[in-house]
Amino acid sequence: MPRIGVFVCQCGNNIAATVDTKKVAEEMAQLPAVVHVTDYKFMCSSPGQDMLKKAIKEHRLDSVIVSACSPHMHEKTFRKASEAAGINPFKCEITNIREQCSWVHHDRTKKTGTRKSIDLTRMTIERLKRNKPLSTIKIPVKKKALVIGGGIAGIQAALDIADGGREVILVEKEPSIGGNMARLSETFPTMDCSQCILTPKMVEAELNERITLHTYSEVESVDGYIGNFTVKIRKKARYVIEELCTGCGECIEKCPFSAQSSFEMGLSKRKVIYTPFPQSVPNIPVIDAPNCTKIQKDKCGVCAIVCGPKCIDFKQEDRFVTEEVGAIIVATGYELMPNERFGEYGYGRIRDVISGMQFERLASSSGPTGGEIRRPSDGKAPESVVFIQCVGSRDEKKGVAYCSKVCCMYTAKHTMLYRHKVKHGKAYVFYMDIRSGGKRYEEFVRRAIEHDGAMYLRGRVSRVYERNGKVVVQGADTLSASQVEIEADMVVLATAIVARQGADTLAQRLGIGYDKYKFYNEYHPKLRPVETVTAGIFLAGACIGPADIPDSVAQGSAAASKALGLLSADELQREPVVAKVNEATCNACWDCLTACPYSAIERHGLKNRKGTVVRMVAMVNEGVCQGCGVCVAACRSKSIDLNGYTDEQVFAAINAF
Amino acid sequence: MKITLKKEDLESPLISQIERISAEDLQKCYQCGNCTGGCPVSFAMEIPPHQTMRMLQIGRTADVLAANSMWLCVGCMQCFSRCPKGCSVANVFEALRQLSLSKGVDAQRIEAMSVEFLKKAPQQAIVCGFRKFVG
Amino acid sequence: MKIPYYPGCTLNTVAKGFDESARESSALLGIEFDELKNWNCCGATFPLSPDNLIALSAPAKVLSNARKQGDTLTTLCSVCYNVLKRTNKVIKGDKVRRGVINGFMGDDYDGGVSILHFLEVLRDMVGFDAVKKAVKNPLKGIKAGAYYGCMLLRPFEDAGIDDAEEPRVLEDLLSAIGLEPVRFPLRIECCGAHLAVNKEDIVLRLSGNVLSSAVNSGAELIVTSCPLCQYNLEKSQARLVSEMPGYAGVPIVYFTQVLGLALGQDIARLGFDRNKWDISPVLKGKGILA
Amino acid sequence: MTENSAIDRVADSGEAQWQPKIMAFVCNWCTYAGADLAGTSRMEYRPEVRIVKLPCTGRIDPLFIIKAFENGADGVLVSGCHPGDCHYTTGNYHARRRWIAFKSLMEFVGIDLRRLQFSWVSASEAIKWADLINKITDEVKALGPFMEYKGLKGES
Repeated sequence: MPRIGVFVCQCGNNIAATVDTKKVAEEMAQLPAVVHVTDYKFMCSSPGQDMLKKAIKEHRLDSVIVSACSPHMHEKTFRKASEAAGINPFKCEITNIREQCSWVHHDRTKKTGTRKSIDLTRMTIERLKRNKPLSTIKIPVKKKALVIGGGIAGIQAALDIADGGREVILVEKEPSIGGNMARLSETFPTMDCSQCILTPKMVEAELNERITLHTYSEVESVDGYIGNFTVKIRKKARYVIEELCTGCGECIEKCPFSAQSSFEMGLSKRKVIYTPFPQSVPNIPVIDAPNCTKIQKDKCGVCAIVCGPKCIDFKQEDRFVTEEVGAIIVATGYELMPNERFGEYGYGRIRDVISGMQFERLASSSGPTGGEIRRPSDGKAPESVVFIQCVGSRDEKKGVAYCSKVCCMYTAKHTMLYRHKVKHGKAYVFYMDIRSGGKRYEEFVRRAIEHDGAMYLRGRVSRVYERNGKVVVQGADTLSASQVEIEADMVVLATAIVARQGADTLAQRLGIGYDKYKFYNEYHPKLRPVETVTAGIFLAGACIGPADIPDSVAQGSAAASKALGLLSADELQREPVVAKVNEATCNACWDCLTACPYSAIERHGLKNRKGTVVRMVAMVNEGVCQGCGVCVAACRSKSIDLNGYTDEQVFAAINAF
Repeated sequence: MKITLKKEDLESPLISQIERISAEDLQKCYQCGNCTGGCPVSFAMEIPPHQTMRMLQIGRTADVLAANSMWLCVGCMQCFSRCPKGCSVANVFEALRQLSLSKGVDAQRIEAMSVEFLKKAPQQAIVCGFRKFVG
Repeated sequence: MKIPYYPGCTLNTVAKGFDESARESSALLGIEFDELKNWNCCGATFPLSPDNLIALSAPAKVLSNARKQGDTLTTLCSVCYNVLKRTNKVIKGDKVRRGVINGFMGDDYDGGVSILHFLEVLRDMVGFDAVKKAVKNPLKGIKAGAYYGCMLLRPFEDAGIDDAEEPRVLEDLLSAIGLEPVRFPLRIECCGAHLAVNKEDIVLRLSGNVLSSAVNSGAELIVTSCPLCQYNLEKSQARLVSEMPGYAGVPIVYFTQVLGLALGQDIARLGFDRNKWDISPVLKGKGILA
Repeated sequence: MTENSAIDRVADSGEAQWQPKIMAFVCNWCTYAGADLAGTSRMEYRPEVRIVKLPCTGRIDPLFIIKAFENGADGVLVSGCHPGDCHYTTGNYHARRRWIAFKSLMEFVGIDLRRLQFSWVSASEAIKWADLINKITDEVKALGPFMEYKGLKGES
């Protein structure tokens, strides 16, 4: 016979006003197995807790019930107290007689509240009688983190984790880390050069002995669970042996062939063996196989001849490395919506219509024009440039419904850069709303308008076409309610930011959620902004949604601190509310396998003495199981049960009803 | 110019009638001006397309019905084809035309048209013209 | 190949040249126009108020008649094409409206006819390669500007025969018959359409812009697919010529006329005499016409 | 005490009129929290409901519901997170599928489905919760005590 103590809380008047706590206690005293009852003003106060502990000792209680507020409030408190007094925390149950009784039934005669409290407490007692002592589950933690994506968010996260004393694997799919930020010229609102502030961090990441870089690599598969992920990484064939390459650049120098540079957004060419940009990290070239005559038709091979350390290997194939990590940070960033989708703007057909990112390259001192603004068609400095915002953004019909967040700011920046570089040039901006929320952002935009003479027109552009060497922009200025036509030399499109191609595939590999635009879902958009619903996987940067550099860096650091918190423990503790299989009755129908949302159930072979498998049964991985109980309800042979919510407990509660 | 906004104007039956006839949701328009930018005849309109939408949003049906805009819209559908919100101002103009024609005032007196024109012009122009301008 | 064909009012009168040249040239491609029996006017404009079903009864009548003659219906006039195609979409896609219209006309048309523009027939059924092969007399060296106007392209969802911003079907046809297409910027802008009735000044301005856009892009010939565009362009060109000394104007022709010419049809049978601007100087200039 | 029939209840509850017993199976993350919110915002609703908290509606075994009726429930309510909002990502979909099958079974055996209701209530939908409880209580009250099942039980 268990020895149960019942403690009814008055919660000042919160409960006592509509519930006769004394009567509840007395009623409970009548029940078998209840050996001690009492009611008290504030059970959660330290005197209240002491009372509980004392009672447990005095009356040798093996389980206790506190009828008080919602378990979401004080379950932990009382379980801790009980544990302190020497009984298993899971032998302490809470009855909710405040939120779901005294506060919602205003009967001042206390009849209603009291009767309901009695019922509820009785149900809990019956349940509690069947509670098994449980001990928290301990999971070992691999003290290493994986960061997917070597843009500014990923670099920041990797550096912070390394500084926190943990090992980091940084995976980047391009030949160099740096991401989109490496393409930018200056950055708003401070106007400091992007490369100048980024490259030191890139170098730091390369030199930091706790960071392992895998560039030109992609995450192939992810297995395991929080604290214990196994990640398979594909290192794409570089045709250059990384270990040997000194980065002398001789091969690039001598390579006779060239192809469009994707880093320069097609504004210039690069050699077929190349590094994306001069400050690439690592400074190890890659051979662009589809364009390499040696690899395609076994002609040339100059690079191999001139390479001193003999590190060119035309036969190289993709390699795979496997890493064991405890936490994963996803920072895969963004890309831009293809402008060709907007035929009316003539991108790809009219040479002097370019994208905002291309303008960044034109303005960048390391770009194809050495930082001079020259239009692609004839290389002349444009006398007038029209900037069109919201190309694809806020466009439910052809584009995306959301606002891309950064375009207003970088367009203002573009007009300034242009004005500074082409003194007599005139910049026109078509905008719908100027969204300059952010520290010193609005001032920045006003500067572009008031000081650098950018002409802002509130309206969209309907059509862009060529007329004798000029680019005619036909739009509207809604504020003057008139149609506007501008004969410009160049047009710059502020294209919508979209999630990376394949963002969904990666999400499926990781088991994290994404929205209809393929941006990754936060656990909670406000309160848990860098966590995912999958424990141990965190997010940073524009893979969550359009973000500027400060946002991305902040999120990188936030995700890093979350990861560090996880990696700082030697083992994780989690509530023992997990499913357990009765191997004796499991008939291996695997319904539970298909039902489980976390694939926490595995096929497990029962072996005989000789070690040969005699029977297959389901086995729950306590590390992965989240305790939803779907498998329990799905099991035909009633061979799975859920700790803390066993069939026995639930039926007992129902029976007591 | 000062206007005093009144709930009666903003939610006048006339407004809902226009929405009903045109099957357009006036509130969808966020005034980007793409329609005015692309409209072949907005240069000649007293109230250009996007402003027409705005006027209706703030319940100024009288001004809109008084303007020449609706009679100039040829229904080339350029506004609709480029509207990021998928609105068709052309439909709204059609609704306005029907409202005023239903008052029995034609925008074009047939007898005022030259015989020479009626002889030479493509039937489709005449038929279409009558249907747009004559109640 | 025999295809059900709907001429529409204008092609029966002022735009006879369009109709004749189409019949003549298609004959050379082995296509016979099977003119719709007792057809009526399509209404010349698609009602922009979805509830105005009465305005759909005329085109609906045309369609249900066409149903008796086959499951496709080919038009030449862009406007007829636009009106019929959109009406058909309504009848096909909207049970309720279909019911009302059929009830009104004591009919039971299901929307089963698919509306084709002759350009679609050439592109999708004959194929421009086949056209190219059939060319006897390629119109080499003539820069031609293809003018689409509105009704072939918009609204794309309901009646577009090609990309709404960057169409190419006409250009492809022109190069198939040896012409040198010039893609002039305003080729998808409006000509002024029925404003011809009472806003001549506006029509002049719109069509004028189209013309100058074409001519400035080097067009020696403008090709249209709609009688109203043809009319408006010619009318404003007449004005331009009278006002701009030194500007003689360029021939404005239907695509079917140049098609017939290239296929080797006798120029006299292609209704060129109905066009305001004689094409022969251009042809002679290039040595295509003796 | 564990199994008191409707009649006893009328007796021991000092009320003139019979009150129904409603059993609610709710998930811990949405509906339970929603019910808590109703409390913190001091809404008032009918007191006849007794809640059984489970981690997820996906945990609900149809037997629970049968058991509840067997033990004198006059109405049963099942409520959890809205589709797509499940704390366990897909648990409530399992619940929904089971529910659809189970409901028709109950209908087949002749249980008035007004006694057996299913609804999505999120953690923020306190009002919806209160209304829901009032609705089902009143409906069940109108139906009167649920004796049929006990009839069945008697026979077996």
